[in-house]
Amino acid sequence: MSETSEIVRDMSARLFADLATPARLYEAEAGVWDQPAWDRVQMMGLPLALVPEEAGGVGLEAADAAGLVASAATTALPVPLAETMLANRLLADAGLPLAEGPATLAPARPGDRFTLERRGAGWHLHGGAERVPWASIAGDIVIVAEAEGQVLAARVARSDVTPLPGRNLALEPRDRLEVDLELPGDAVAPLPAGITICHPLALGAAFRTVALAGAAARVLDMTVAYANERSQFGRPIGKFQAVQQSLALMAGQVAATKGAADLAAGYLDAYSQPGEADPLPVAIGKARAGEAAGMIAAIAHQVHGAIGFTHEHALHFLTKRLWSWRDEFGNDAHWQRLIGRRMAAAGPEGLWPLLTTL
Amino acid sequence: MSETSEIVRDMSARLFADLATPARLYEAEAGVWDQPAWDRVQMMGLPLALVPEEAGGVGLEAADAAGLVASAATTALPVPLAETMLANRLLADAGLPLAEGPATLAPARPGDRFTLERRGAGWHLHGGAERVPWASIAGDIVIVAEAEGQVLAARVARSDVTPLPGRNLALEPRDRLEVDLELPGDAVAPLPAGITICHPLALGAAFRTVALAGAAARVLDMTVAYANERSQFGRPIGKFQAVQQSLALMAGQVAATKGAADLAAGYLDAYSQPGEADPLPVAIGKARAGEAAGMIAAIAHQVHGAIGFTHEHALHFLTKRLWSWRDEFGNDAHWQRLIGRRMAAAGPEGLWPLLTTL
Amino acid sequence: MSHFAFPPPILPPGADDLRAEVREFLAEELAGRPASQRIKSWSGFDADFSRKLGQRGWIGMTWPKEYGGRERSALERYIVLEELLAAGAPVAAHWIADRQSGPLLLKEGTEEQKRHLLPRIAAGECFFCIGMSEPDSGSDLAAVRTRAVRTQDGWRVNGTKLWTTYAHKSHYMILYCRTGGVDDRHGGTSQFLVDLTLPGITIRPIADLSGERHFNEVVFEDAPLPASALLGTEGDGWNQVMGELAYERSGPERFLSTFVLLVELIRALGTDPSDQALAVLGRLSSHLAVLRRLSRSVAGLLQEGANPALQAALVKDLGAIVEQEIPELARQLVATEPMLGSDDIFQAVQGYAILNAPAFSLRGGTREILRGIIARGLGLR
Amino acid sequence: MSHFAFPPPILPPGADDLRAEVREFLAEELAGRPASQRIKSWSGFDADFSRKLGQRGWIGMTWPKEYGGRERSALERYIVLEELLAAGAPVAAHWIADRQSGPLLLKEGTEEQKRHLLPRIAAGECFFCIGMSEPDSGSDLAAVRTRAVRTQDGWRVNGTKLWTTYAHKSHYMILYCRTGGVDDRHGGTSQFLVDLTLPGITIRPIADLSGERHFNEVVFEDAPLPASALLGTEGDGWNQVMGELAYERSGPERFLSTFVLLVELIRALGTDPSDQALAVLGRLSSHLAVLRRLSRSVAGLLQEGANPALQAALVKDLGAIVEQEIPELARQLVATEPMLGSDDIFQAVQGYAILNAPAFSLRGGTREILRGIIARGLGLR
Repeated sequence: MSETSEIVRDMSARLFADLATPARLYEAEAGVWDQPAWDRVQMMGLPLALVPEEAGGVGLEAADAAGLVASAATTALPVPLAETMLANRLLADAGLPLAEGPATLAPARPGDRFTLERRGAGWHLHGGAERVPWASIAGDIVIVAEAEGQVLAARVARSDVTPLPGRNLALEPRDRLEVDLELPGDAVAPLPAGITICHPLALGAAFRTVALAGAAARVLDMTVAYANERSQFGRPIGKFQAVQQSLALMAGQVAATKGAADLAAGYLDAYSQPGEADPLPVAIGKARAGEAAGMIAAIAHQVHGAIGFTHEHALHFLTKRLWSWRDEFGNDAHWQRLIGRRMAAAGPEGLWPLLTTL
Repeated sequence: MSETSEIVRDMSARLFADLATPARLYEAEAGVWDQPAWDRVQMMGLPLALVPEEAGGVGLEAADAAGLVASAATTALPVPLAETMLANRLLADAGLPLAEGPATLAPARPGDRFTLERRGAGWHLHGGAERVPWASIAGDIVIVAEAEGQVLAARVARSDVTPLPGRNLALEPRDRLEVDLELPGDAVAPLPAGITICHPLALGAAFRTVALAGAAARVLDMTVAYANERSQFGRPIGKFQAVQQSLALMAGQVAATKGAADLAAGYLDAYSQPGEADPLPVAIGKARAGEAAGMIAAIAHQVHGAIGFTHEHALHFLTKRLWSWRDEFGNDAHWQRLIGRRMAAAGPEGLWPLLTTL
Repeated sequence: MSHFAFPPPILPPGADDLRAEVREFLAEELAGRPASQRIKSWSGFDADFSRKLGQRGWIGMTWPKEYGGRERSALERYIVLEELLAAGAPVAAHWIADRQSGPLLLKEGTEEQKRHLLPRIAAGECFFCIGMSEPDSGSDLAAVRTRAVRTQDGWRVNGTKLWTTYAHKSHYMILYCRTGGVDDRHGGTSQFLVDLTLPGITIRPIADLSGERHFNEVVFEDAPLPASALLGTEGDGWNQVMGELAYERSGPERFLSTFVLLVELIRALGTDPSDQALAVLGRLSSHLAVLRRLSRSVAGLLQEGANPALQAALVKDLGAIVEQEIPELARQLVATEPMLGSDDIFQAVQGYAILNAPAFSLRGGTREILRGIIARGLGLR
Repeated sequence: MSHFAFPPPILPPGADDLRAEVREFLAEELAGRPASQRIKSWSGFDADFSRKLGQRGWIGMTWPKEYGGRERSALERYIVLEELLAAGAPVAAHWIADRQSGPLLLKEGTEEQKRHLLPRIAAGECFFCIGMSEPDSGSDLAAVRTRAVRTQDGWRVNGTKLWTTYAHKSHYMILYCRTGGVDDRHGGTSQFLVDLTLPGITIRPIADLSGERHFNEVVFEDAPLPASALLGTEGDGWNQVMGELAYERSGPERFLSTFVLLVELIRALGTDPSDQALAVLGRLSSHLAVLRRLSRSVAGLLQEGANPALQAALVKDLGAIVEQEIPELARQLVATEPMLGSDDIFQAVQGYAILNAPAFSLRGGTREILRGIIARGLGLR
């Protein structure tokens, strides 16, 4: 990590912590969009983290950008930082103008598809996607679709579509998008060779994995702190062997999310290399972190007891994100099956060689 | 339970405990057939427990017969008591002569099938079965097959077949049976209406469930006793909260095997009633007890530590049976899928009504 | 051999008729109630529904007729309970009174208390809550600090109770508090029957993580109780509370909390589920069927006057595991992003289940406490 | 924030060549070795194989050349280890010496001890065992009772060591025993380098539950050790032992013990597995890939001289879970009745895995002890 990225990391961490106060998190849950928070995040240039410098971005390495996403996740900051980073990266990859405000990408769910067809000098974009994150807030939505044997990015202004609002369990916007639009020729451009139609799903899954790891680490911290603080039967509950064993188990799962996040974030670098972008590391990361998320949330609530179950205590801001994010951009079962197909195809003799490429 | 059955139960329990000494269990593992033990069991009439009095048997209720099987299982007594009880019951149901010594039944594995065809005054029996328990020891083997729209029992003398020896993890005989035999007309007879071709599998699964419950209860006893006895860090390990929590979890699984055994044993009564013999209670019992068995064995070994891992300590006689029996007469996955099909067929509105018939 | 027995439950005569009658009643009463409401299970509160149940004689069923009961067996009551839960009926209003407070009154109450309250409970018109936990006393009940002090004509109570479910909709609270010295951890406590309309009592609802308000903080500030509010024997609170626990721990509510989700899962899977789905359905059904067997067995033991405390704890522990597993397994089979209030029923039901599942191994004694009780029951020294 | 870091492992230069070289070697050496043998993983003992490995320079790889090492990096050594384990190579003969005894000698040994032993270990010709546990001291190492008493020209040892893996096939034991008072639980212990051919030492193999004889009881009856047998500092045994643990806990042997079964499972499932099988394969692969990442990260930390004790414990705990899960999940997918020595390879491999899996969470510190260490590492007070 360069010195610059260290400065960016530390400043961002402080910024996220300042912005994500309980009061603002409650407001966000009530449906209020935190424009001031977004403005601060944007002022630091974070939405451009993944855009190369020559394209007008910050050009952070994937690992460093992932670090920012993880850091924001530890605070449950209710803005589409990961989505906008990815949308801008897609726009840069396609040579399209970057987004000026919050942005997002679609499709975000396995199986959702859009179709693009040339119409005169422009394009016709058609299709639908469920659970597009922050679509109702984003200024721009980057939609990836196939046409003419290529994978293309289309830049759609949210003002041209009407997302149907939905929420995840953490009450973050997850909206339905129905699109039937004529787009000018310069709103659509091909993505680099080697990128497949699964790319937006893999990108989103990579950053959800990273975010799960961030939230998981924070939940562990909160739970350890609570166990040291809260007394029952005359001593801190962290002195009880049963609680210690549970927290150790939880720490193992948190460690696994760290390893998972590392693997997944690698995709963001790897797909820039020539050759087909292999989503296997993302699949592994998202599957493993998604599996861990539920166990981590369960142990955190078990140790916190009734207090963690209240809306007043901050734990739920994080556990609700663990429960939500594990299902977004493909749940663990989806990615497990994909990994399983790869392993089965590799066969008994190919399993180990495949694992050691990771 | 009648007074007579109580006497039978108590006498049998004492007998099993007397017979199943470590020395004889080691011999049995080495492949020695414990004829003296079998003679004592037979002398008490136990192999005829499930045969109605009018057919020359003891006519115990299913629950009481199951109690004997569970009781023998707690001692790991290496004789085919359950198999002989069931074989004799099948023979009695078909009106065929009872077995004079140890006996068994086949097929014992889902998917294994025999064919019966009439040949003149007699029958031609053909087919194969894997993992038939004690086939190499049994004097008689009762083979169930379909012919002419009926489910029939065929009484085959072991001297007429050559089982290929195999062993389960507890080193009990589990043998391959290839049959291609002419049988006299009076060696084959139909079983009562309502019995399906899955009957031997269900019977075996019912008694394996019962045996799992017996072995599980004994493993819990041994483990609790060991935890109270063994000291580490200056106190009995049973005083450590982590050990207590594990044993509580284990006790829950043991309780589940008890409920499972009760349900499964009910099949032995139920199929005597008019109407189709429904294996659902057996499926539920075997699935649940089979699932519990692995967890029980794992916790027992975890608490016993290295000592439980030695051949000298008696724990393995029981845990190896837990690991073996859970896979016999259909493993939990087999029965779970069967239950699943029934539940799916019942549908959302039929699930609860179906569960409450149990 | 064998530290605990689960004798087979005996089916009461007329069981099938009773079950059919309850099903018919529920089919009518719950006709318009969507699964997203029914998933609330015994957290669903509906005073009207409770009153109708009372009219049918299905509250306080086992109590003596002279107190409004029907003198039916524990296993008949069991049938009614499990039918209510499986259907996702809103039973919260009367649940505590029927399960705990009524039996406690029957056992410990004065004749006046019994005559005054039991018939109203059985009619589904009088609701109770339990004032047990406090800010610094969750699992550690002996650490209660709320205190009742004798006055000339009764008691004066000060302190704070927390996590009091539906206090804001209940008529009475069974208050557990200190009446003796703090040194006597167990001996110095008593139970009181508290009319929640009395002055000096403030009830503040607390939102839970899904935004619902079942919990309350109940603050007592010099709240005056009449002498007749003492329930049972002064100083015997700890023992009385422990006696309630077997009732609280072994019922079908300990494993059916997410049953409505399982039903919706079967609906979502359709008529030809994958092998994986079949195995999961089969596995969960085997757990529920066995739990039901064990739980009915405990009901039978209670009926016979036995003390199946160990068995009840085992049922609750196993039950919480399966209740919590259902949403986790459901998400392996049906890809959904859960959302409260969604039009997609599965999404909505799954959302509710995920958010509420953590409570299943906290309420009524945490998993760790419960396993400690089981360990002692096993004879671990 | 975050109590433990797992920095991404840095791939050593030439890693791919080394890996290819090892694979080629293994393909040849293990050609005739069936999966039923390969499932023994690092319990498989073959002195010839170890000598061949030594000849290739793959034992003691990271040690200084002057002691027979190759001065290669920890991550290069990691590549060799994981390739050996994944292939099910019989590595038990040299495993302990390479992993623990050699590094201990390097750190604590005298120049004479190092010159005498390290080159022979690296050549794959000198095998070690660990004399740690005793009949009354399993997890509680401080309770050892075996005692070495100073004599005129060295030490005299009395006591019994238990569960000493492959003592009967080893040349040396690293003995952990008491040299000081019993009151000083930790301070009064030391380590010795014991030539197992000395008089007064009786080695008795103990069969395990699968009938194999890896374990031993080693009885010391006035066994005379030379003064030069002391390893490290007298009275410093406890600290020396604790220092070994990170080496012992984080290696690929902590999650690959049943890898051969996973390979056979894929073979048994064929080319078109069910959705359920795909999900299980995917899940297990995700666990192994992540564990491998974490474990290599710890190797990198060790290389840098960090003390990743917490991370190592986490890897071992997670690793044991997945090693134990593989046979349990395999049986859900492929119906088999396991049998040792069966001609059906899957049946045989599964049988071995089932019988040996319980040891994975006992050896090298029980799961409970390990989780206690993790809890302390997390800062639980």
